[in-house]
Amino acid sequence: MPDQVGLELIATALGEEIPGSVLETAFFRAQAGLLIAPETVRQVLAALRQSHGYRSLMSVHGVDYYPHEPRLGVHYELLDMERVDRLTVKLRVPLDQPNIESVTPDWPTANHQEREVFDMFGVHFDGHPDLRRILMPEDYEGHPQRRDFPLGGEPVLFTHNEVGSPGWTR
Amino acid sequence: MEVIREGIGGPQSFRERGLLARDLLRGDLEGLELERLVEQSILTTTLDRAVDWARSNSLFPATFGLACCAIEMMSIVAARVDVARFGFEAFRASPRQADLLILSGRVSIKMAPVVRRIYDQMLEPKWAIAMGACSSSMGVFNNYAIVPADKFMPVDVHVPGCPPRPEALMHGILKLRKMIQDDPDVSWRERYGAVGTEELLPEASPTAENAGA
Amino acid sequence: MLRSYLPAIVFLALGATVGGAFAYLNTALGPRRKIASKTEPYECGLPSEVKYGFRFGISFYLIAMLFILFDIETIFLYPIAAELRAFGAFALFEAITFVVLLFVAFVYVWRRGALEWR
Amino acid sequence: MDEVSARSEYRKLEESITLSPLEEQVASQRDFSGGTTEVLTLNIGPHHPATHGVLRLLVTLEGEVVRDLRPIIGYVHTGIEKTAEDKAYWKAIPVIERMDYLSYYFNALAFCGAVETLLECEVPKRAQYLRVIHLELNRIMSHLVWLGTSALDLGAMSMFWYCFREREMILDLFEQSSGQRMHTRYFQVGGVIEDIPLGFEAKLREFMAIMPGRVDQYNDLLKRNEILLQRLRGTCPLDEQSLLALGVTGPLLRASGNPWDLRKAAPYSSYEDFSFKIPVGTVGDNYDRYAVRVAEIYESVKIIEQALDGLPEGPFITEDRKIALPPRHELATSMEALIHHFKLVTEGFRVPPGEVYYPIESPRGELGCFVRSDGSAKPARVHMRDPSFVNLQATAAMTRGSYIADLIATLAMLDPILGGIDR
Repeated sequence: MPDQVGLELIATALGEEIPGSVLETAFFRAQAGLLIAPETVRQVLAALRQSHGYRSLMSVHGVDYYPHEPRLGVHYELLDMERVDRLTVKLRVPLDQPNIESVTPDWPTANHQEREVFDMFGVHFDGHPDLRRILMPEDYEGHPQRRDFPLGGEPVLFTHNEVGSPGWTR
Repeated sequence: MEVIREGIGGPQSFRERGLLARDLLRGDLEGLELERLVEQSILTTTLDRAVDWARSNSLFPATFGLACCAIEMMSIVAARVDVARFGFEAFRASPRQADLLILSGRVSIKMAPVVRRIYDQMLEPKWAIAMGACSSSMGVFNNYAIVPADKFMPVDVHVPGCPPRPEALMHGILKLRKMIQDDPDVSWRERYGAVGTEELLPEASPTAENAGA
Repeated sequence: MLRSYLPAIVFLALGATVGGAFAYLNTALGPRRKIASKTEPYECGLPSEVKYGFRFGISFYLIAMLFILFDIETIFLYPIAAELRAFGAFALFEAITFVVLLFVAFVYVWRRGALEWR
Repeated sequence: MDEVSARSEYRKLEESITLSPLEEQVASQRDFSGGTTEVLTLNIGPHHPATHGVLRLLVTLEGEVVRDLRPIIGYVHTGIEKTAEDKAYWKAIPVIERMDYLSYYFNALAFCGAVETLLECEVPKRAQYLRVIHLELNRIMSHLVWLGTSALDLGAMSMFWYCFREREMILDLFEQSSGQRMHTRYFQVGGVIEDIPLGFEAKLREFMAIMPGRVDQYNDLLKRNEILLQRLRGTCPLDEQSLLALGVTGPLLRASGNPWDLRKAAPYSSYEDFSFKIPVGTVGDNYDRYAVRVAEIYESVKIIEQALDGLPEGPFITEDRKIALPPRHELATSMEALIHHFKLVTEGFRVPPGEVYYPIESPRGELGCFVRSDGSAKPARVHMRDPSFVNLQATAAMTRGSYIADLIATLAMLDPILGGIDR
């Protein structure tokens, strides 16, 4: 894991290379996190690959920070196999215009994972080869993993909410 | 159906019965003893019971491995809980050659029409076992993505457990086998009194006539 | 003349009646339910998109023909093998030339590359 | 989408396939066919014996040759990540264990590891060793089920019965230590629920003595089996660079020569105490993927032996009563234990707010659990980076231009678990 100082070095280097990209750095439980501006995601990831050696993108996943704004977050887990180093690049996108640039052209592994984030959270990835729903049926309305989407399922029948005997007892 | 061979007062030892059979074949056995021997060794049944006896002992399950219960379903074919002892080990891949659908796993809303179509494409007479808590009643995942099997197809046996032990599934299959032998023609709704779950076939006439299993 | 064929005729008649009876009983006794999706082709549980006038590649036909050719060859060997002692050495040489002839055909087909799948 | 648009959608897919130009075919191989073959789009669909679960492959075929392949998943999507957000931390473990239903101990460890990092709770040494023993037993069981079903796909029927016979022995051990065959809920946040019973060690040593011999029997049956060699050797290779670009990890990556294994690279749960080797392939075709997994079973047996020999004494769960339930006998005497017990059982422990990504090495690759907590007793977001989900993207690259039989063999060697893919 890049330690506190290493993270700051990376942040400043990125700040000069792509002005205005790094908004915040978080070093929590010995894991380095980098909050970046949403529109610069492709350049930041390309820069991290070229100059800082993070050659593998392990995971792309979405997070819904419901009460706080901007609400929809996307995390990119980067990994450097030589130095066994991990870095999380995070970005936050508001609900009304959830468009960010897709990184699939540079990182083919993000193809299905971005489709899952689109399917579950509604973050739209421009430039994705075929952005369709991956887990839910094609014609499903709503994005299930948002915090305000109801969990669904049937109410479990207990004595207090059972309306008459449901007819199983013959 | 248990065949109870009540002991008639006649000779009991194997040797004597062998001699009696020899006399019968030679044709010098008459009267009461002949009556008794014939009564003892011939089974009378109806056509239905004979057909059901054959059907229930040769169910061909359709491999329908959805999720974790599929692994336990696979292990009933393995050596320890051998389903071949009862003649059910011929797991057929296509619904055309199967007459028992073991729904092993959780049925998601995207998979429900597929399960229904495969159940329709199975030839009559067909039965369905909902294996595990997820296909019987949404089990651990009471959420937006799971559909219990009863909502879209008639199920004969529900095997509880998550995943049920292979012995539990075996017990479910044997319970279904007994059910087939007892009274198969009554459709499963009358048999369980499941009022209100009549099956509305999309293509069949819209009146809620009872389409038997 | 007819008498010598009687067993064969009886055998054929019996086979036909028993086969026909089973087929008829099956449709007569078995329960039946007309559902549209039952008659549609089975494509792993999804509505099938394959159109009817579909033209398969020639390779399928080629492989099928070669299989039938060499399969018939083995069928001819059975009667010889069954009664070889009765037929004597002549039948053995007959069978060998038969197999060698077909082997030449096999080598030709093999060199022409019809066995590799395209 | 109704019938008409579905049909046209397939046609558009087919136009994108360029037929292998006929002239080149005729010139190079004295082609027999002469005619043009039509492209067939077919569903190797959700209900298919060779897809190891409800995976649907939209395959565009030209005769027997796979031209294009599009995996369509979601047929066993159970919304586990959403359900986990609605449960207390330690109640979410049974739900999370049912994600990748062949390696349930790994799901539990990834989640518990993430929560323990959030809580900064130190897991006692004995619990770490017990976890390693059960993890490696689960890895052997997962590889056995893979070997049984894959050999079945390739025609070696008897392997299925051999592998499931060994699997039953492992499940007996799981049942002895935790009471349940699958989804055992044996890992607790902070350690393990119960210490191993008395007869467990003897039975485990007996299993360890038998297992390498059994794997030798599998190798005698399969390693020089001409049919299997023809089906696996040289089929559907994929080089290391495109595997890394596709984010593939686990035995698939190691088969192509890259020895990336988190147990060695970033040791967790005291894996650094054990010495074991990482089997690595060379070419990266189906045979290497098969050989790497079978060799891993030997290594897992070695790890279990070392872990069992070096099993330290001490508590099997953390002493911190805010996280772990107090033992029963204490409830009768001390008041604090009763209060802790009540607090844990009713509301569960609260986790300081933060986000953690905890990666471990599951039998199929890197399994990382991302947990975000907002300070309450329920996780705000749980995401499982499933190795099969990412590895599945490599099937199209592997099988383009190969026969259908090779596609089936590649699917078997890919070892996808649809529960983990669809979560």
